[in-house]
Amino acid sequence: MTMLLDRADYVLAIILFLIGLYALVAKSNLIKKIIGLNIMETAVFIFIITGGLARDGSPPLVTQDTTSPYHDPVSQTIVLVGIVVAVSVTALALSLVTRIHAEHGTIEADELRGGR
Amino acid sequence: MSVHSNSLLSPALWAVLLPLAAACLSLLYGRLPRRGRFLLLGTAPVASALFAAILVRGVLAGSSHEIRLVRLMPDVYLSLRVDAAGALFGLSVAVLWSFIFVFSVGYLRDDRYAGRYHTFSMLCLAGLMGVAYAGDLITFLAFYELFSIMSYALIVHEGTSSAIAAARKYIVYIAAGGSLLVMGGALAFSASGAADFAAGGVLGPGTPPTTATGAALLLIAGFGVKAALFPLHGWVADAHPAAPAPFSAALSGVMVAAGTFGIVRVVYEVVGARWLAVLAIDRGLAAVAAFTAISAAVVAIKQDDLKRRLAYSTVSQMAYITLGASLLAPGPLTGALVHITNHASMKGCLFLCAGLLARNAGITRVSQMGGIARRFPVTMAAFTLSALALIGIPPLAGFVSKWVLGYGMLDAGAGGYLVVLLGGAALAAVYLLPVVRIAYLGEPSEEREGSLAPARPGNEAAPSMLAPIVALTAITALLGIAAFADGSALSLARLAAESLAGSR
Amino acid sequence: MPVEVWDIRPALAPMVSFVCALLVFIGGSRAGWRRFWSMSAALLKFIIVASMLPGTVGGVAYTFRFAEFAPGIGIGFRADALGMAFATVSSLLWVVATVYSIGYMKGERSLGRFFGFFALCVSATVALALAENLLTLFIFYEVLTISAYPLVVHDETPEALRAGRTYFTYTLTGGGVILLGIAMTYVVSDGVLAFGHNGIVPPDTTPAVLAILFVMLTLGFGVKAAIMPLHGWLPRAMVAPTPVSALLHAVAVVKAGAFGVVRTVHDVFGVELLRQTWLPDALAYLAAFTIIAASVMALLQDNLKRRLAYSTVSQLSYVLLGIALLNPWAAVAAVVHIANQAVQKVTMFFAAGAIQRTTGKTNISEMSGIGRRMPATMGAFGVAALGFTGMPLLAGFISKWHMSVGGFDSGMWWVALVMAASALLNAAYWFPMLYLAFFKPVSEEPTLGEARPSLLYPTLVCAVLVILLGLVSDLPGMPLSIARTAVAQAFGM
Amino acid sequence: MRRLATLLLLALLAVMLLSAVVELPAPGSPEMPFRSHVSQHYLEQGAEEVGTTNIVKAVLLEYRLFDTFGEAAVIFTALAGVLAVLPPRDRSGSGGHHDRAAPGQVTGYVVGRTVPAIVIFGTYLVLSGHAGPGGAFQGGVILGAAAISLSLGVGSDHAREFLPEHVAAWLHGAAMVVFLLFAAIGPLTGAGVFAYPSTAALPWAREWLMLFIEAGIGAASAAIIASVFWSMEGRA
Amino acid sequence: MSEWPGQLLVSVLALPVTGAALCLPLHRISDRVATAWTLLVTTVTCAGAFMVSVRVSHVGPFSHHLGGWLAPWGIELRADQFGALVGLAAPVFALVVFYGVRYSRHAVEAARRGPYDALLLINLGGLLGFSFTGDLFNLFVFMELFSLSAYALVAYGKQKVAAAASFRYLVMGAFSSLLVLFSIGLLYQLTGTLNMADMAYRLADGVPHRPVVLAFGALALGFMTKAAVFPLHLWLPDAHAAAPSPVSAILSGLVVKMGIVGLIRTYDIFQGAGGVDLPTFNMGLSTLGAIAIVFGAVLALIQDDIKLMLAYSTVSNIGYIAVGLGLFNESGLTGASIHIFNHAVIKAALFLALGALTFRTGYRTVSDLRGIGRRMPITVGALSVAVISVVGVPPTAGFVTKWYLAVGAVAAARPLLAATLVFSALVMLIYYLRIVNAFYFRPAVHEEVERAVDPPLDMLAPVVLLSGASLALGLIAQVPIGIALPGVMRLLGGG
Repeated sequence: MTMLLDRADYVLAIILFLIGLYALVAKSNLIKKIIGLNIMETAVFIFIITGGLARDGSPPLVTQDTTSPYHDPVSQTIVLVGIVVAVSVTALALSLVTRIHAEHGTIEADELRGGR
Repeated sequence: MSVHSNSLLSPALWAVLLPLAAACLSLLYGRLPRRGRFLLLGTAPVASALFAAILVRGVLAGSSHEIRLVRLMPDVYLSLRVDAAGALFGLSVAVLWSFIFVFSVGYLRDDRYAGRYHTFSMLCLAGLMGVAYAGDLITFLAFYELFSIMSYALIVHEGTSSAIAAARKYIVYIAAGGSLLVMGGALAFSASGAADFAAGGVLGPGTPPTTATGAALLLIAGFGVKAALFPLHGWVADAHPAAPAPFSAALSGVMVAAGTFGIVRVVYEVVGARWLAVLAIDRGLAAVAAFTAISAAVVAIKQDDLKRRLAYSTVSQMAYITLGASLLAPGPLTGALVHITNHASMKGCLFLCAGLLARNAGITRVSQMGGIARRFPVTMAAFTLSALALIGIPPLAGFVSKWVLGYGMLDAGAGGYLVVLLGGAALAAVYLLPVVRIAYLGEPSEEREGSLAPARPGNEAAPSMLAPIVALTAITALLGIAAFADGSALSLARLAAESLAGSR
Repeated sequence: MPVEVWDIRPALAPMVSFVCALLVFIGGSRAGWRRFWSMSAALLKFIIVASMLPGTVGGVAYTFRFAEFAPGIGIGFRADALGMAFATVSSLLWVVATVYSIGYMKGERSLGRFFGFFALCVSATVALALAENLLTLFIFYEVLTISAYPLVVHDETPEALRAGRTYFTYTLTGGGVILLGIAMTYVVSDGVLAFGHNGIVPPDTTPAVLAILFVMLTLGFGVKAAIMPLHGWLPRAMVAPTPVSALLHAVAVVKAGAFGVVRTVHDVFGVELLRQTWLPDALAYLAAFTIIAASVMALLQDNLKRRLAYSTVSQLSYVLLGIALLNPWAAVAAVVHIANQAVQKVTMFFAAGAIQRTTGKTNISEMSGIGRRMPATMGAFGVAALGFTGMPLLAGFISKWHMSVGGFDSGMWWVALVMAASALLNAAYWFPMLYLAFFKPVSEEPTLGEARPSLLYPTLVCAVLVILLGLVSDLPGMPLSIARTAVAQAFGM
Repeated sequence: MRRLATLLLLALLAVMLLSAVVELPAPGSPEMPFRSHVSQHYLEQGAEEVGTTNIVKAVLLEYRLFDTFGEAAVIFTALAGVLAVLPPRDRSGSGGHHDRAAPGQVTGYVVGRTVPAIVIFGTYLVLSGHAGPGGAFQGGVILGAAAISLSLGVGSDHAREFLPEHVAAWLHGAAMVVFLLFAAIGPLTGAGVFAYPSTAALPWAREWLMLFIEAGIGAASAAIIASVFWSMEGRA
Repeated sequence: MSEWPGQLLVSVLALPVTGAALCLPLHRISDRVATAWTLLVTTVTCAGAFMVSVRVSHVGPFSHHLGGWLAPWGIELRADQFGALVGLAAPVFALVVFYGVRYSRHAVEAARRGPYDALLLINLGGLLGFSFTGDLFNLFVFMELFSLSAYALVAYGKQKVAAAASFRYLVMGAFSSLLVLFSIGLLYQLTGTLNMADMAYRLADGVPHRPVVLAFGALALGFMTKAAVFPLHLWLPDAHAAAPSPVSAILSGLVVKMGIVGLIRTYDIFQGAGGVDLPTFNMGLSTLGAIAIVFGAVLALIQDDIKLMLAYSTVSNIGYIAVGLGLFNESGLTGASIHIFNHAVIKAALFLALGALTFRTGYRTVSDLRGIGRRMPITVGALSVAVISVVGVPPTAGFVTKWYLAVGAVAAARPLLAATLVFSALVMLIYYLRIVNAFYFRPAVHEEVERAVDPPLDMLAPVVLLSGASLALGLIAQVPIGIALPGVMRLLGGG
């Protein structure tokens, strides 16, 4: 159990990931699916960021006075780009949902599948 | 002694090619001028006869030559070779065919398909001449198959239902026989590596006995179908009555003889006398031949249809030839060979008479022949003469061959078969003489058609039909009387027997 | 072993008719154009193939390779004796068939497509014959299958389409099996697929693998060689127009299958390797069964073309039987029979086509008295029929004779029996037809005349060929001598 | 039934993930393998190689510039996608029958006061990125958010006056155009495509170029965010 | 800086994406200029990519360090053999775009034509970037690029179901991108670097096994979803069927193949990694591939809509490639890699030909398009040739793949697999027979079909060129094989 405790951050990320996945798969409303997707994305970002943080370290602004270890800049870059990607995907998804709603009048995946 | 002349001038080649040419000519039968076409077609058999005669003289003078026409396979050639036996057989075929042709002109005067008849008969002639002068087994088979299959068309010529049935039966037998021959030839070829007629037989001493037996049995059975040996003679009885008269004369005269001739070739020049003796096949063959001779004669007696009776008589006569050949001695072989020629002319004449009677008087059965001698004096005279010759009354041809055969048997130590010979002759008398008796002494039976008005002398039949009958009878007499002259058929036969059976 | 000479001609021959196919496809609508190109391509190809004949007989194998995927496999052509035997016959008959089909198809629809695929088929057949390795053979084998389909369904009737589907199902499944077989060969012989080494499969392969490989290849090719259980498609494909049935189902397509089996036995396995196994005997028994059973089936058919189809099935198994005996004589019989059967069968098909075109009759029962109406056509048919029954001095006799001698030579006496039985059966189903044609008394007078010249002359030419192949079969250029050279190479004599 | 199946699946996934994560060294612990490799180099030499104290900025704009280029492209693709899915209807037609509630007094007042502050802060973030925290995207998004709140507050018709149609069209591509020029400049100054000219040749070039890129990306993202909102607005 | 090949590589990747940005404004100015610009950029990029492939085939793989920073620090672009294969297929993309100009004018209304061209260019950039990068995170970014553009392009389909299909595609795509991102994060933490070669080197020694296996699993699963390997293919049929024909050609031909290239990159990375049991994964992959082949073939059989059938045939062909990868022997891998290229050509020919038919008659089902053969002879002829190649009948490109895979399966002693390979194609061919019959041998039903005539040259030329190529590639197969073989050897050797 102690192993899990000091890796609480990872555990949290995994739980969030699973919640998002559940929403994506089980919910039939398209918007809820997108929300689920976003939760999963945040979970992965948390996983990467916390992996890169140094224990009581400081942000990677190199100024002579700080002695403690820095947080890892590369992880943060990855997440930065990841966030932009997430935003783009969500933007496109929402526009698709808008169009589906305009055309089919419903955004429930089950009805959509039926009304091929 | 054999001269490998490849010259295309050799008479043997022409003897075969000429009828072929005539066959093609007669294809255009319809368009030929009426008068001229018989002369044109007639030249073929007559010319073949002339060529055959030249060859016979050549053989008698001691020269024999071989021609290789075309190479079928690596060591298999289409070759023609004239030896004594071949010359003899060739001559008898050609002569008989000429007379039959003359007869057929009259016989088929108003037949619609005469053209077709002549085509196929010329093809048969070509086949037979080929068989006579074949230089090796393959050529022999080629021509043998040719005339066997072509004669189908002649048997079915009349188009009557019985003709169709007979022809179908005939073709089944022939096809079966043909296959057996091919198998036997292949077996011999595979064992010996060559398929030509070698003096002492092609199968060397080293061949495994089973192969030798197989080849011998297959070949003999193959030819036996045509030679109408006992189990295989079924087709003869139906074919003769159905076929048009001139053809049945040819059929009995020479075509069945071709089968026996085949057996002679195979026995002496393919399997070889030595092997036959070793495997005891010769004795088996002799037994079968003897049995056939007797049984056929017995059956002949009961036949009411004249042609059917003559057919069975052919079967029994042919059996004598096979018997003679199977004794593996020059003596009986000579008798057998000379009997081929004699029988050809005798039986040919008989069938022509039967044909004439059937055509002019509608008489087919012996019972109808009561008192026709008055109406057909010449025909019946010829018929009687030939019948007597067949029975073996000296000095006619039949007696000569039977005498030589019998003497040969004694000489070869197979006296037992003499009984068969004499018994056969007696039976022949039993089934022929009554016909003559009825013809002369019997009163005309009422149920004969009115057409038989009281005989008007002189208009018995067209001269073209009578002439061949008379000629054949003359030949029979000549063969009998001049048998022992030096150029006669007998001397040729003795020469052939010496060359075939002498070398053992 | 023949000397390998680098030469364009083996590749040029198929290329010629491939180009012709393209040209005909493009300009197909104009009859003149179509006729000119088909004829010239057929003639040119025959000349090229014939020009290679002296070389082949002289022991030279012209080779040409291109499009090598990897070392050892790619599209390669090698005109060895066996290939030349098949190629010569196909290209010769193609010239005659082109004339015939021009006459036969006059007035039909979509002829551009017909002649295009017709030329494509021939280019595939010749390429297949001259293939240098198993892969090239398979490639053109499938091209042949595909390009034959439009010809089978040319009439576009539902029945033709059904026949086409059956044709495809059979031949393509066979193709699939062959592909697997070739892949196995490729793996087993690690990369060698070329012919000419008397066997690619290494002698030390385990018997089980050898058996699977042999079964796959022979049955794969067997489908097209119409060996008994797999022959179903051939009779149904008779729905195609007669020139197609004549050429494809008597010469090109079915012979490709038989040729494939010959290549498998001689060049993929090699005779020595097979001698120790039971496999060739099994093939021999199957082939023998097919010969007899197919002939019996032919007896029962009333439709002339279906009877011809079953007779083809039986004749094809001659080739397989000859090869399976692993004996030089029988092998010569097999190879020479490829030519003999082709010529005889094409004559019969042409005659059947002529009869159908002139009198519209297709069933034998309706054909009484046809002989007098069309004497020349029926004469040719008769010659071919006699050839099949093994009448000496005709093509059929040569193969039967060699086969029987081979049979006795290799100790399998029953082979001669099969030959005899097949001859009898052939007689049984051809002679009644001849009787019907010539001798059956027919009431009405013969009204219609002989077939059109463009149909009659090819038939007569083929009939003469049948006689020639029988008579002078031993001249240097003729199939028998090529067959003997091929067998000499295969048996390493 | 479907829910049960998904729950089962998730439980299985959870076990797998947890069992793998357990073996990872604890987060933040110094002996994490990546500490001693690339990021250590960035932290040590990053400042003087790139000339900025913000190492994340250094990585984003110098070491892994191509990723940033990709990133800008991604957001542009998003815009293109949205325009593809919801083509902008001509404003005139749809202006009339908006059923949206007219902007309330309170929101209008609050928005009026706060938007300028947001815009200033956004611009600051875009321009100061290379020194302190912040960066082009963050600034751009904030500007975009300002535009959105404006259109919520005073109605999108007024908000659009700030970003008219034809200007927006060019602005969307700003980032890409900037990168296009940047790639072109490289070969001219002998530095090769997509690379900064060497500091020796042109000492000031690196800062200016970075600033130039920052501005481009900031403007582009702002425009894109705004346009995305506007195209989806009023379409439900 | 590095010599010209590196510059070429960077510009080939940068040009299309930057060029796309200009499409939007240009289209507002004038349609003709924008189309010209798009064609120019596409042609230049594809020519550049083709030259890169040619260089790789002559000289072997080469790389370019962006910004002058050496491998682990900066991003390294690496053009290896598998990338070169995609580069070789770039001209197919150009042909599709060239074909698409007239098609889009007909199918896409003016307002959306700007984004259409932009998305196409970005997609091209994404594809090439994905194939030619040596950096894992950069790979992810380019993956996002071509995925996003693909989702949007699918939405262009005119059918009602297009938007829903695009959404479903987006969700599956996003999920797989997440998996990839998650494994990138994990791998970064395990190895400290993002450069693939460096990562492979570092993974080899002393890294905790279980997380490595998880990273491998996530990465592989992500790429398999992108490649629509059997169980994860649900999104493909609807997406490819709903999209307009040129887009379907690009999706089926190239975009789906990126998943495969990704899988090959995964092999590169986890080659030496301890704890990762490649053989069992391969066994699983080849089995999935076999199921995909049969599944794709069977489902294609029962469709009447030809586009849906072609989509299922893509699933089946991806199955072929998966089998090739799964066999992991020389023949299998060669077969798989050349099929990446062959299938791109063949499938593009099929979709474009079908597009031409729909362009002329508006129909896309077999029963509606009866009798079209006689009226559009060249297009239907090209379609038939392509059909024959996709099934793998000898002289065509498809056969070469089938030959290599069959040999590979036999060499790996898996006869059942070999049999599936061969006979499923037969099942397909028998089915395609139905189409050929319908086109050629059945009378036309609709009068649009009656009136139809071959499309104008600029649509017809690409179709004929592509189907000709599918035939020619059967003969000159050593071009793709020559490129792929060293890569395969490296992959096997490295293993």
